[in-house]
Amino acid sequence: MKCKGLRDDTVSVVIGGEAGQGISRSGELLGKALMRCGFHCYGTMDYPSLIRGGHNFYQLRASSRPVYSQTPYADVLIALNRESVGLHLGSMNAGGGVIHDERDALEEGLGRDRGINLYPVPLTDIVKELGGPDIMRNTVALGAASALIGLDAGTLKQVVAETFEGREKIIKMNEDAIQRGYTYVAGQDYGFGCCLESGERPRGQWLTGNDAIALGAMAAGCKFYSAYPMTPASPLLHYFASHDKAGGTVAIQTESEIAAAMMAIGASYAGIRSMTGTSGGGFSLMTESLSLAAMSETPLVVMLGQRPGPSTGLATYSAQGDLLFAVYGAHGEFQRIVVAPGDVDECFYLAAEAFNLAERFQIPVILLTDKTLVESNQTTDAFDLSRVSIDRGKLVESWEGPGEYLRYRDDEDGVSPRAFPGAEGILVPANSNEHLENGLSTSSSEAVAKMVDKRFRKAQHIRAAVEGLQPIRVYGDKRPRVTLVGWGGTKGPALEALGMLRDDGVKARFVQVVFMEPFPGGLEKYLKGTCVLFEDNRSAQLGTLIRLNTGYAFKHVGLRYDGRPFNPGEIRDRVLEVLG
Amino acid sequence: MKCKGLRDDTVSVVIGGEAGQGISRSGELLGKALMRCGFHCYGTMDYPSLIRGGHNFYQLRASSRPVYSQTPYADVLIALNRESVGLHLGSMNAGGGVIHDERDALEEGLGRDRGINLYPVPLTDIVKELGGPDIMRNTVALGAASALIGLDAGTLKQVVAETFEGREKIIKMNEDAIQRGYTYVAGQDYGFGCCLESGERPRGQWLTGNDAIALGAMAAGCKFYSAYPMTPASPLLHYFASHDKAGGTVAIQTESEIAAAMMAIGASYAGIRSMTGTSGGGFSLMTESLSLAAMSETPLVVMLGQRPGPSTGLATYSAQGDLLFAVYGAHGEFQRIVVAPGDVDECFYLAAEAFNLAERFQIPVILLTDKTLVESNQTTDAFDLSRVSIDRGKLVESWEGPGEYLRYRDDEDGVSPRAFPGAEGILVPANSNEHLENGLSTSSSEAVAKMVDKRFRKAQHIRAAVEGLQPIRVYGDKRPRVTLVGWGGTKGPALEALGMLRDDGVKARFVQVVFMEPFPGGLEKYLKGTCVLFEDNRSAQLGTLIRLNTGYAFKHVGLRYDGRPFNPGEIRDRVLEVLG
Amino acid sequence: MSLTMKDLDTGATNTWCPGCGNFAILMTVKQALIQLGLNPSQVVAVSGIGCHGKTTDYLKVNTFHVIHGRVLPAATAIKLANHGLTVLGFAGDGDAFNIGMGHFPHAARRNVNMAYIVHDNLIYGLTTGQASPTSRQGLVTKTTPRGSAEPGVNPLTQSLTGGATFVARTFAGEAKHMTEVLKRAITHRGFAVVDVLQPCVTFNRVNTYEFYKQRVRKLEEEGHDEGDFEAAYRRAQEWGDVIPIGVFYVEERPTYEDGFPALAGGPLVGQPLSRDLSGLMAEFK
Amino acid sequence: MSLTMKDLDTGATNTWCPGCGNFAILMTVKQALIQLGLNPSQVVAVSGIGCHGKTTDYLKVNTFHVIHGRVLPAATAIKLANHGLTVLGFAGDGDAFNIGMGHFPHAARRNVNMAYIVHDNLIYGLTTGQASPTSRQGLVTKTTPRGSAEPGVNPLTQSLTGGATFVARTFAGEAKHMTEVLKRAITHRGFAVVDVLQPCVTFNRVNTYEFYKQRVRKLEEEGHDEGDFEAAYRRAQEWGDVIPIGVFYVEERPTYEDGFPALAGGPLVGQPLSRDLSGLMAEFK
Ligand SMILES: Cc1ncc(C[n+]2csc(CCOP(=O)(O)OP(=O)(O)O)c2C)c(N)n1
Ligand SMILES: Cc1ncc(C[n+]2csc(CCOP(=O)(O)OP(=O)(O)O)c2C)c(N)n1
Ligand code: SF4
Ligand code: SF4
Ligand SMILES: [Mg+2]
Ligand SMILES: [Mg+2]
Repeated sequence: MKCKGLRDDTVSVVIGGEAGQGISRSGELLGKALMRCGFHCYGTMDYPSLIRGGHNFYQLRASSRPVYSQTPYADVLIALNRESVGLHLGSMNAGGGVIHDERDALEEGLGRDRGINLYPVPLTDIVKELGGPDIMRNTVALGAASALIGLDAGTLKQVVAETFEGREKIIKMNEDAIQRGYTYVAGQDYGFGCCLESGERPRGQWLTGNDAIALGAMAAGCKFYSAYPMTPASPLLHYFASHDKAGGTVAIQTESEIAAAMMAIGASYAGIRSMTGTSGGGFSLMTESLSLAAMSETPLVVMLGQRPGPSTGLATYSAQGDLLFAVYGAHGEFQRIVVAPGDVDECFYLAAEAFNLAERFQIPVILLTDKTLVESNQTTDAFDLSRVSIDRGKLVESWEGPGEYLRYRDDEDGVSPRAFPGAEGILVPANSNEHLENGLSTSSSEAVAKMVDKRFRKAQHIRAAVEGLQPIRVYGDKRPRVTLVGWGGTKGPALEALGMLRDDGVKARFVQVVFMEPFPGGLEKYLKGTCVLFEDNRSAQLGTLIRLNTGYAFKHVGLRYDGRPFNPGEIRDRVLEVLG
Repeated sequence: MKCKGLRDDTVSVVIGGEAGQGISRSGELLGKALMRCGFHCYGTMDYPSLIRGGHNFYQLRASSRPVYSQTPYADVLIALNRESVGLHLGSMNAGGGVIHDERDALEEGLGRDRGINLYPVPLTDIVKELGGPDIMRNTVALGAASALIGLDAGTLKQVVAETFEGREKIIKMNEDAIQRGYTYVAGQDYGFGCCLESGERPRGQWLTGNDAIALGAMAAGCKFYSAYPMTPASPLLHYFASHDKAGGTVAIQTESEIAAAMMAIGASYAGIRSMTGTSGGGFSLMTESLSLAAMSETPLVVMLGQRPGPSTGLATYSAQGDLLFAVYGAHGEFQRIVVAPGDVDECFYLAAEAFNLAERFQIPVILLTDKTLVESNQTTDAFDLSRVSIDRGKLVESWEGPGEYLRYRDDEDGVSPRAFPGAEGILVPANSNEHLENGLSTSSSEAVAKMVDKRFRKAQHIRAAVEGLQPIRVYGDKRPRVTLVGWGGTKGPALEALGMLRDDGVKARFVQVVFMEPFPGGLEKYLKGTCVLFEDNRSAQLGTLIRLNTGYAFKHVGLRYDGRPFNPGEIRDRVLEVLG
Repeated sequence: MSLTMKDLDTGATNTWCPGCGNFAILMTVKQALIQLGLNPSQVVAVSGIGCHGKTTDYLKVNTFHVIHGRVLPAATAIKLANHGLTVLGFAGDGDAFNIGMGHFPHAARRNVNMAYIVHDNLIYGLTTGQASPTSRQGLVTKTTPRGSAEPGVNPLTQSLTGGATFVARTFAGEAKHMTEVLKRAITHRGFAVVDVLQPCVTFNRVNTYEFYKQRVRKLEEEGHDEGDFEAAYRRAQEWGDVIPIGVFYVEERPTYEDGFPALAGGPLVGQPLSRDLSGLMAEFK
Repeated sequence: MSLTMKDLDTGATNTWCPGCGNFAILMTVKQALIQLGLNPSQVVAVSGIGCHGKTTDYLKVNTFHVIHGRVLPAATAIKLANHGLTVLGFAGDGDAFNIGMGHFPHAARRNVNMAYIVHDNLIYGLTTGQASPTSRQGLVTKTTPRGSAEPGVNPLTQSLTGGATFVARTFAGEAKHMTEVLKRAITHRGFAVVDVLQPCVTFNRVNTYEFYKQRVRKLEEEGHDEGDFEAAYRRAQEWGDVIPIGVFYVEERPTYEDGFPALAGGPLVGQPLSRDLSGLMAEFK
């Protein structure tokens, strides 16, 4: 397996065009084909909040070593319209090539000064000849790009065929489209500078953070997903809706986020592992229910996919601006867990674990993600299902006594025996009012304080559980000159930056905070020497939590708050700047 | 003016009975009468969430010096039912007296061992004779109590007459009831140990925190109050609804808290000073709108009256558990002000100021209170209206240019010129999406970052404004041995505790944090020596903010989280315990 | 061994005002459960916040006292999670038609298989007497000092328009009528709305027992056709000297749970958590 | 000098899909404003979130692009704050009848004096094609892979039941009809609902221009009596080979602003902020 890009050891393909041209689909197919050929890939989509027109682009990077993020550079540009050429030419690597529709008749020699070559392909004409729909232009372009970068057309064809499974005519047409594009470029012998040589062992899987969370939930036995559509969480709903038969699950598009949260709580009360997902605006609407889950001690898992706010903000972009809201949102005081995965693996394993935590402690667990993480594709090894175990905590199925069943029994660890309605001989109360051990409402001073204390006694056990889950993860050099700190979707570019810094001769490490609440102990020991905090927000919210929990105040930060994820180079540059 | 209680320089009257017996009304009338006679008073009501029955009690304290809170002790108990005697006898001061219905036929000598005297009064019989409704028993009892503590019956009669203004028959009946109760007791010459001698200068006013906030809003020119009923904020809605004609205001009981917040925002956009009010559960529902106010830069004032959570919790009790939620609640990052008054004066002046702050900075301002503060009555000097000024900030009424009107102009101070729809030649946009200076939606990287920066540039000006409003207030000894720290409704008992500590020979001061966000500078200088933090919550949330902002971690705290306010004695005891 | 009233009593002290219509509702609900021979452990009662919401403190079945206005989504999910259970929702008029209004037509069109019992006192009880969405025009309350200006929400026409498959009204002063209506609602397969005229003796001095006694007329005594939507809608609009009570409309339609393949094999809660994921994982390979 | 279409154009690049029914709605709204001779500075447009919501980016009047589902409370307050303004609300079907449903019957019964224009494409457009509450049974979407199971919400019967005083439906493929209906809605004194059948050419492949062209029938050509509630309700239920469009129902009733004494003297926004507080303060003395 070999991979040589024009700039480094990755090959980067950008597919640009209008919304509605099937750009995201194309990028995902190409990535899957590359994975099948043994490459590590990362793919992400940049799109504004509109359905047709505008400018979208997908960036795909492939390499023989793991890739964790996008970069601003492209070796190959697949330009599905003229505009894309203008927008992306400036960030192409020298030696790069633009595959575009012959019909666009680009100005001769465009980009030549920067060593960029134009590779016109009769995209429209081929589609016309094949009698396919306009959108098939991108399939032709994919074939052309494969030829350019040395990717085997057969794999691509097979991936496409699987996607259209059962629709033979469409499959045939697409295969032809790929072949035509491939042949057209292969015949030209452009002598393109990128080189990809397939490896033996195909990668395990190619999926988004949302996909991984959905699978993690399935693995954990989640059987109920209720949500109201909201970018970037909608794909979770689509996944559950389209896999309800296969997964044996109930998926509901609710009338609002309030209903979504309340349904998840209702299902959980009735004994089902359930989940809801949303973004910041929807999470705002869920906070009252979150508080109910806490008071009634009903387990609840919420996926909060961040995007830039406040308010509607930038609906289709990325941010990390809801951290403190996730930690402190909702009225009253209660225990919760906020966990922020940083790649697709963590999305899977932590989503699965979220259900155990929610049930063991009978509390809400918030899976805090961001658009970059949940909507971007990554290759990774097949998930290891043996690493997923199911622990439902203190469940009782029948009641021997002593006395009547006490749903809110004042147990030493703060966690009371949980039963489900329908169990013979047990009646299960749940109450939003403060209550006695038997669930009946109370306002007695002593009973109230006792119940508050009971719930708070969970804290130490939750903390212990979290500490056992590697809440802080460290990557890179053991004796670093500089420590990078970050979380969530910033992990990918930070890891890429570590490699760049290594090449620059700078020993660096990246400290990822995975659990935000309860805040893990021991971070202090990494906050030595020069430290730089990177977050996709304006006010360095992880910095706030770190200051609060360790007393450490960052002198150096790198913040991005225009809705775009960091580029690894920006992180590297900022680190070098700090190092002086 | 003189006031001698059985225990100290205050006279404490408890009125106990069932919900529906008019207990709160009685307490307030008695307090008003005492105020008219020149006394300082404090009155608070303890009641569970039910309408009839159960046990309610009102505690009224009066003195010739200011009183700031309830205590657990009573000199006089007006027991409107038997149960009240049992419940309150144990906390009566030696020498105290119980006024009760003769018909209750209490066991002879009850309480005599503790020096308590029973004063039976034919409450029911008198009411029957007068032909009044059952609820008039408490009026008879008020007359009886007046005689006992030496209060002039005339003042009480007048207060009652004003309350029933226009309903002559009812007035007459109540006056008779008072007189009969008064005469009955005065005739017995009990030689009761309390002594109240009216002073010359009557106090200014007797009102609750809610009353003061309503007046503050009125003084500030608030003309629109939209809310959904929720304890303890409902009285604000009742006030606005019943004074809409007199105040020239619009009051709306909305269909939900979401509608309440959205209406307040709509009115504000249209140029009206508006307000909404709620408690934690309703505030949860408002967070999405809060974020809209921030993004659209629409001024918004929200009164958040805290009660114990999570969830429905203890609907009619008090807490300070929503502080961090008020500071960090709602998605996305934005500037806000959270201000927590601690007595009725602060309720008035800070409510009025909230409107200036909201309009000057075009941000949400949260007036954070608690049940104890907003539902308890206090006497205070008449509000000084000359201290209330109206500053609407950067308003424009017409547009000269240059160029077209830019609602979100990138001004140096971050605050853009605000206009109202209807102004000739100006079209006013407001947008929940990220936007350009002219208000049109954008997702351009540069435009987004620029607009985020614009809004964040307000921060320093907000901070400066807050620093000018005495965000930290210090009471008590200048060279203290111990510093008490607290906020909101805890101020009253803390101030009382200062007095007790002085009597104990302990020099102490109380540091009140009034503004929570932005957190005021300079608190460090008070956090020297022994400091004890008092909060009505379980997790010392002000402590969290202090740690975050100053690095100071409290070694000593006093927390109460059973829904009841602190008693001054508890604070004193905790301080003495800490001092060892 | 058959159930008694006492078996359904939690022992909690009842804090409703003496004379409140809620007592009769609670009693008839218990009677209905007994007469239907239901096992309390197979019944779930979900209640909102308000005086009505205390029902779950007094009724000894499985209970979830949720938050204000959210009975329906919680109850919907409980039913889907375990459709073997009998699900009862108890809501107030404010709970159901103000803050909870957003859920109502959706539960109706989904035909969620449950009984939704609205304690309709035309007022906010627990928050001490503000106007409710069903308050009639002119009702003086703490928030409508000059009388409520808007026409009230009509729970029945809302139910009909929303698509409820069982629409009824009864009166807390008519225990037998109420029991019969509740029994039918509970056994109806689909979304059954029962609007109960419930006098609030403390805050609503207009819509009293007397008020209703003089006005209620039983549909079943007037030859009403329960299958006739138009007639149901017409009669549901009546509110004056005559206030019809009874079952206005009944329809059979697939229920919400019928649409989920995962439920075909029995209640979701009974199915094992672990499953073979290979098929799902293969999609990403 | 009279207004032109261009004057009402903000200059923002329009990002609706080519062929989207929203273009026609935008155009006819502009035409209606022009034909009514309204001054843009006296008009406020409030929009929700969705494709429809972009209307406020394209219509040069005062605008408030609020959050999803919250057009009505914002618009209600704007009207009360300054009842001299003409207030238009633009909502999507999801915006209006899912997340925003809780506000709808209340705006209707209050008879808020505004026009509420629902861009009813029977689908979620902006979020790329999920079912909407008005999606017809059987519509296959991203969230209903086997077709939508529930009957859709009917905006017209909901409006009638809620108490709207002007209830109409029009079709984005009939520009003239739409303009006339919109003009009447805008000038109607009270809550005017206009349900616009708006083809979403990208995600709803069933309810297309063709679909509607074959089915719409104009009520005004069929002798419909706008004052007849029952007839309106009956015709509003029709959805099959015939889909009636036009004005279903009109009623005169006091509007919401009529009930507030503070507005009697003119718009609230024009009244001075300071006032004599002595009367209010005296109550506490
Ligand atoms: C989110 C929220 N808002 C407000 C409240 C306060 N609240 C409690 S009950 C109630 C209304 C009671 O009226 P209704 O639903 O008719 O019930 P009733 O008391 O009349 O039975 C309100 C507003 C609350 N608990 N939660
Ligand atoms: C609270 C909240 N939840 C979800 C969303 C995401 N969202 C944006 S538009 C939309 C629905 C669009 O459907 P519709 O209202 O019918 O408008 P259309 O796009 O079809 O015009 C949703 C769910 C949001 N913006 N806010
Ligand atoms: S306030 Fe009304 S509804 Fe509530 S318990 Fe009393 S009588 Fe019943
Ligand atoms: S997605 Fe549908 S509604 Fe949205 S712009 Fe495109 S065609 Fe119009
Ligand atoms: Mg009610
Ligand atoms: Mg739509």
